Amino acid sequence: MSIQTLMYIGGRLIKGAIVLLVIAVFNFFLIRAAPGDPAKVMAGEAGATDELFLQQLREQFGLDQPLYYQLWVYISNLVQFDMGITYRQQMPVFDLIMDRMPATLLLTGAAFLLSLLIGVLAGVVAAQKHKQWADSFITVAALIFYATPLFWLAMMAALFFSVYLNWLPSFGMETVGANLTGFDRFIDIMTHLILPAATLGLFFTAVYARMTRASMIETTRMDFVKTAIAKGMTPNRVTYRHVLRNALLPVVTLAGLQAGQLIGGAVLTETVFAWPGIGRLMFEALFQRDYNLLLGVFFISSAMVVLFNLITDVIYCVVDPRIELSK
Amino acid sequence: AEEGGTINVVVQPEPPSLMIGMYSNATTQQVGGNIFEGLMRYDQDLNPHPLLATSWESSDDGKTWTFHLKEGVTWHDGQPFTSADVVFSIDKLLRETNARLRTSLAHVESIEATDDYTVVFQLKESFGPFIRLFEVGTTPMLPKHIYEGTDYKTNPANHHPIGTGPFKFAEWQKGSYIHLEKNENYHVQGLPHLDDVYWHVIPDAASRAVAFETGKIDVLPGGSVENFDVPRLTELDNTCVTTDGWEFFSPHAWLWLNNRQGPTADVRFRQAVMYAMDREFAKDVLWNGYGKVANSPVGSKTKFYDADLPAYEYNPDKAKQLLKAMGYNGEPVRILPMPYGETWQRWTEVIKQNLEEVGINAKIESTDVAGWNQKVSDWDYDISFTYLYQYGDPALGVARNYISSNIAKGSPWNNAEGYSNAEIDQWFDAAATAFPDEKRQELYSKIQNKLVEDVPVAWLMELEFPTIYNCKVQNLIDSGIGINDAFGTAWIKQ
Amino acid sequence: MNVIRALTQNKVAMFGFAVLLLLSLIAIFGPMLYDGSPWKMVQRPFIPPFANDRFLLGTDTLGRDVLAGLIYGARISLLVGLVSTVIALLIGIPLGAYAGYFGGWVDEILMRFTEVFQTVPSFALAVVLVAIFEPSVYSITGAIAIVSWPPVARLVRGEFLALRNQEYVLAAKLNGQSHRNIILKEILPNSLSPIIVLASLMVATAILLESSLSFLGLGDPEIMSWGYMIGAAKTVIRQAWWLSFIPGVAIAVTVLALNLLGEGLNEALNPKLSGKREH
Amino acid sequence: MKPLLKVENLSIRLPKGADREFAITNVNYELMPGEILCVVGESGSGKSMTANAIMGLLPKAIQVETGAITFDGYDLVSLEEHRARKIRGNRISMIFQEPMTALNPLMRVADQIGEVFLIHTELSKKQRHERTLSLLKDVGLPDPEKMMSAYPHQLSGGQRQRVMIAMALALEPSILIADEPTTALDVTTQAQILKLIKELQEKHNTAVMFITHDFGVVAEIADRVVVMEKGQMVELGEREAVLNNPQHSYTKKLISAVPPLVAPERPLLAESAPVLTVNQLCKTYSTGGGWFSKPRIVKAADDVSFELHRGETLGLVGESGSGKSTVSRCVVRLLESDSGEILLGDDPIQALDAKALAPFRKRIQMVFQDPFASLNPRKTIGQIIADGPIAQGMPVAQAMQKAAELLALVELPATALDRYPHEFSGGQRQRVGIARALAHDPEILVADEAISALDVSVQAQILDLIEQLKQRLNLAVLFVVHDLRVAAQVCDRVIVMQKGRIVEAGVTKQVFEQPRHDYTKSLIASIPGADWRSGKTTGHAKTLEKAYA
Ligand SMILES: Nc1ncnc2c1ncn2[C@@H]1O[C@H](COP(=O)(O)OP(=O)(O)OP(=O)(O)O)[C@@H](O)[C@H]1O
Ligand SMILES: Nc1ncnc2c1ncn2[C@@H]1O[C@H](COP(=O)(O)OP(=O)(O)OP(=O)(O)O)[C@@H](O)[C@H]1O
Ligand SMILES: [Mg+2]
Ligand SMILES: [Mg+2]
Ligand code: NI
Repeated sequence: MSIQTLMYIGGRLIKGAIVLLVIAVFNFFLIRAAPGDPAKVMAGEAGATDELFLQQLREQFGLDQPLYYQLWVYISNLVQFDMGITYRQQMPVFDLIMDRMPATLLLTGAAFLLSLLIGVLAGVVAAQKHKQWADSFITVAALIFYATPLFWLAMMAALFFSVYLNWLPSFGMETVGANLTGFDRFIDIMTHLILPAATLGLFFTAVYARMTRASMIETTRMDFVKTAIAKGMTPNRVTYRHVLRNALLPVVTLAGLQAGQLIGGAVLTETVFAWPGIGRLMFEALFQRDYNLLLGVFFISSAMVVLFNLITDVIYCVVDPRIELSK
Repeated sequence: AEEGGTINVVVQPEPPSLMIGMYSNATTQQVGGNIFEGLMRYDQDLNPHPLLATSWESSDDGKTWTFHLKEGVTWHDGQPFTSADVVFSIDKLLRETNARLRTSLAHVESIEATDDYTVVFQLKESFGPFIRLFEVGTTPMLPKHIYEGTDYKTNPANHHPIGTGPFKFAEWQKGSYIHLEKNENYHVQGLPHLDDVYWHVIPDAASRAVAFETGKIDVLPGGSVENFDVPRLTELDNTCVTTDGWEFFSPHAWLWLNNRQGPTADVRFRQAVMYAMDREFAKDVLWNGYGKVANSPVGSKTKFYDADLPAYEYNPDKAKQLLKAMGYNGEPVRILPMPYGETWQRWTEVIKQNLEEVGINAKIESTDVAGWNQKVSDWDYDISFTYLYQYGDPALGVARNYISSNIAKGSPWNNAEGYSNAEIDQWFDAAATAFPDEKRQELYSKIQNKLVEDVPVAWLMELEFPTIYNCKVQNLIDSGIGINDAFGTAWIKQ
Repeated sequence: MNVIRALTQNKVAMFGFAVLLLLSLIAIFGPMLYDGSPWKMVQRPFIPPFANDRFLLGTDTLGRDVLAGLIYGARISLLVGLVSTVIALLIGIPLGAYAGYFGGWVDEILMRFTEVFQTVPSFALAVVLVAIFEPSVYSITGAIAIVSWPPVARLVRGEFLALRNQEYVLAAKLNGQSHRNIILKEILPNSLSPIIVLASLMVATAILLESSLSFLGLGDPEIMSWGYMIGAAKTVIRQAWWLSFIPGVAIAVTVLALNLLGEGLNEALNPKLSGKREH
Repeated sequence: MKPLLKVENLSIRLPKGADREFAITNVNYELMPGEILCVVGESGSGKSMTANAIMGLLPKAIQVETGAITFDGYDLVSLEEHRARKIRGNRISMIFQEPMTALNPLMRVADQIGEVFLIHTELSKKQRHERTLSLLKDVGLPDPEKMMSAYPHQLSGGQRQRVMIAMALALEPSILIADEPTTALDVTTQAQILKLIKELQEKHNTAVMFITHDFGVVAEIADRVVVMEKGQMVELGEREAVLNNPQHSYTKKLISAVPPLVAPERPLLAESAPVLTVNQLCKTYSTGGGWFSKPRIVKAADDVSFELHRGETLGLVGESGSGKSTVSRCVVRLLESDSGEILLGDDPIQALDAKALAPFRKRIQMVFQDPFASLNPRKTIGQIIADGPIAQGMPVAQAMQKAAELLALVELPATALDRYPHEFSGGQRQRVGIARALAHDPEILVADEAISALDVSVQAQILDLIEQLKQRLNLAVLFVVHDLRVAAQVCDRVIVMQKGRIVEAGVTKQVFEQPRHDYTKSLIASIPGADWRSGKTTGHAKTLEKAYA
């Protein structure tokens, strides 16, 4: 890696950090706008409470301080990579999020790779068989998946594959208490992964298929493809060596944007399939008014977006020599 | 009974902590109840039985209570359990952290350990419910040697709780499961039978049902699947269902009616609400026929319930008459649903429909748990759902919602409706300390009659949360607190 | 105009259009013909579809008419979809237009601002916004708009960047026309095609988003929507799968129709795709 | 001699909805070994179609209706695809017009050339590398070793076209088809490429089919010429015969539209105060600078000074990227200059803000290059013309009245007022552009490549119109152009620019006949077919010149 690339990445990271800081402040105020506070929620769950108890909790959480002071404390801790303590679990927010991160990464990663792979493949096939029945089939299927609500699909999938067919587990990440190790555990996790990853991935498969198809068709009209044909290449070779690589560029951009968003966007799937990821963590933190945790999840998932965007740009620069990492 | 085996139970929502003394969330109690123990257990008629206390006696005036502790009990870390732990737990730790107990402890003059295995409570006056204070949820025994002199809330042991119960804490995969394992040194010979208990976190109700069906889960504690799923699940092979184990709590559902302002301040309006509601329909459709329409502030399983109270039948015409008499002019009335799942949401819709049919202009205002807490405790509502536990005795679980000294902003669990009646205050006061029980009954009957007439809140139902479980699990529920008690005597038929 | 001709010749797009038209008619006039509230408990619960002549699609968990719910739901889905898209456009277009037209530091500031909204995971943000401002048709519409305007801003900015150096824009500058005029009369009309296409797809996404929020229990409790129907039926999916299936299909068909129309518009409005080369 | 390639009775049908039924009808010609056959004709006449048919590159929707293309005993029209593939790139190869897009942007130059060997030969990797390298040397690319690993975007247009040629000639094909390979290039680069093709063709005895619309190019390299018009082959003959003695009226019209390369005597203008004075104008672009990287800096205008008088046409010439557009845009204040002075009459305008500038806008107006991009497609012609005066405060009715008059002035029917730009041809649109510029009654007209997007015959009309208007309205015209033949005809004085600097300025005739600066000399020497229809040719050409003037 050249010094320039490193400098570029450094610059991007600094810019990203500024954006993240703005997001943190924005979220801080946003969340405080919500009615109720964590003390109330915890007291509420306890089923009985008095002012004294609430006061104790607020003091413990530092919520009795003025708002600007809380913000100051939060931000100054944040810049030292300290995201505070969760109110409920009394654990460092970062640890809790990192506890959940592998599950989320596994789910979203699997869904992402699966959808990218299948989507691009389907898109290529559709573009090659342009205006034939295979094309229509793929286009229609992609459209339907694109238009179907994710949570609904998830419910139907669970109903069908877990309940009627009893092929796949319908919740959780692994069979708890089975104490599996090594390969068995891997297989166990994989069978749990299939349904959520497939439903989460279907939508994106549709997106990538549509995009790849359109991009392929457009690239096929480009001059250099004519050059390639004029060299006497076989259509397959033209497609894979010349068209596909060029056609994938916009897909890469989109995929990069979505990879980041996926992390925080898997709430629905995680809810339906009881997947212990950070999407659900966020959802719970929200209703428990666990400010630090909620802010932490938002911060981490936003940071992921920044990171993935950067990675996309670097990848883009690798696959497209025209782009220089400078702008 | 057969030894060994694992039991898989659903826990929802995931508890914030297992430290039962500091967190009184339902699920903290469910899981923590296996790790910790109280001095006594209560059967389904709410009679006390020995556990960590082998025996107890009171003076004739009911003011001095002496407890004899079991000898040879050890904490999970091997330390012996003694009277010092009892005094520390109740007088120090719980007095500071447990709001509900703190109120009751106001009646207690002093707590003393006279020797290693004897504790004496000196009360200010006779306090009727005193003997029902010692189940694990209210008064768990906590290890003095670990907590004394520390900041209780941040003590590292909170993450690895140490009790005297039949099961020890093993592992907690946040977001997935909590694993408890057999306490080999349990102080009751031959117990527990089970090797492991797994509490599974499954946030979606439908997934919980599926998990039970697919055999991944053995026990669905009451309320952990949506009511609509209950009939279907109970019809499955090998599935048992029971409504036992809620006697101590006897959850009582009602509508807060804001007595301070708006139409709900008018007693005729409140009575109209009672007549307008088709509570039998709700019971049948939403609760599958489980439970009982409530006609009194006191639950029928709670002590001192009066069975001869007048009942409010479903009678829309009467409701309309009452509204007309008060001159209700269609002023909008906000309903705050309880954000605790589908059934409550549906129930809100049903009530709204009922109210609209008699001409009440009802609007649902949706909010989440925090918002609900906030609004109810700030008295910013017209009508709101709730349900509360009765803890076996009106003095513990009923009086708090009607006495005017409990009108205080900031809590949704006190007299949030703002009902204020000096007579009622006085009667409740007298009833708590009256001695013996006949005197108390007399006072509580008076109270019930008066409240039913005034309708400070609109009682809905005495709820029953059926526990659904795989029939191979034996002896699952053997006390008045049901699942909240340990699975110490439970076993699995192979 | 030949755009309309191109569109009418596109059978698939016309199909989408017809479906939408039908849905709109149902949304507008359905409630008038179908009197009474969809919340009314009219029969015993769980009547399956086609079992009762009066309640063609059966009844739900509380004995409410499913068909009535579907009809009223169409109204809210389309309304939320349309209104939130319009709001998103009202935020996104001026922002993108200013950024793209003026460039420089204006662009830098506006785009950093946009980036903030793009970086926060959008569904999560929508959930938080609705939860915080309490579910109502206003907060839901607003939240959807807030999470969906950044792509509009980016698109408009891109268009403006590309068009601001077009010779006809330069000519307008030489004419001494004001920035406002140039933005509104010269550039905006010419960047409208991709905006229209994007908007049609945004309506689709908004409908999905609304239903997702309702599904999570973040719907307006006063208003019957398809997402609410699925959310309310999810607990009885085993006893009465059709209760979630029917509104699910309704959403899918609506979103599909919007997509078909959007693609048709794209083909008709985008000269690159319609095969007409301008040179 | 036996012809290498025979095109017989070739007709190609176009899909429904196209401009006409057949792209080409009944085309017949032969290609001899070692000859250069030029195919000329205006845009859309079917030149590319013929070439594509030979290569088998016709789009799916377009079918050969009748006829045969015989090569080496095969009929290329009916040949199976897998056999045709063996011929393509091997025995017959092709170069395209657009060097910018004809190469795969993601592949290194060496790989793209090497691919030809990979497909058609059994050469090893090392051999392929060597052959590629020697090819790059053959086409005269500087530093061929380095070029091997370059990506297309790192090369200039001319270099890319050389790569294309190297690729096409890799397997020493019998036939090279070149579809307008130099149209997108600068004159100087074009001259080099033409020379290169000619050299290589002679060296390998390749037959070349060269498609162009530029008769200068024909004059430069052709052995024989085919002229096409609307899909018909209207003339076929030896170069000399076609150029100097065209038979068909269409050929005559085309040739007469080519401006001769002689600057006519022009009356010297009377001395007058300049309407526009530019002093030491500088403009530097810096692009691509990030937080840490150095920006690319281009001095697009470097110390540019000149004057413009009433009734005068001042030509601004130079190759692409020399800064012509930059200067003209600075002058009309579409671009902010970095330093220097711009005076309209006596008023300095380069420092005025938008408000103060408004009254001066009317005095200097511009005609743009692209007749398609310079008219807002969503406005009627009337609106387009009237918008300016309205913006300057003229009442709407009066402005529309004026627009109608202007339409008459540029010889468009009054009915055009309510129609939209897409309903007009390129030449008509350019007239609208001129009318718009005149709507303000300007003193100065800046025309940046105002004719280069048009066909030759239309070019002549527009030039004629500008000349007329200039005379009638006593305008000063700053005429930016890269076609020196045009400059020679219409300019009173010319300024030659190179890399942002003025290298030479003077009276047109003098600059063309006695260029002083080396750059000017090379520029003039690069004009294709310079000998044809210059002062040095036959009497016949002279008569044509008269016809043109
Ligand atoms: N893909 C196509 N579909 C329909 N018509 C086409 C297509 N390509 C070309 N044509 C038409 O075929 C005719 C001949 O086109 P061709 O490209 O051969 O012209 P040309 O002489 O090469 O013009 P130019 O100088 O602009 O390259 C034109 O009328 C053109 O509009
Ligand atoms: N907006 C811009 N940003 C950066 N560089 C530019 C910009 N516009 C022009 N340039 C550069 O400035 C130089 C002069 O460009 P200009 O357009 O003035 O040339 P030109 O003589 O008009 O060329 P052509 O004949 O191709 O129109 C070129 O090197 C060009 O790349
Ligand atoms: Mg051509
Ligand atoms: Mg230029
Ligand atoms: Ni036993």
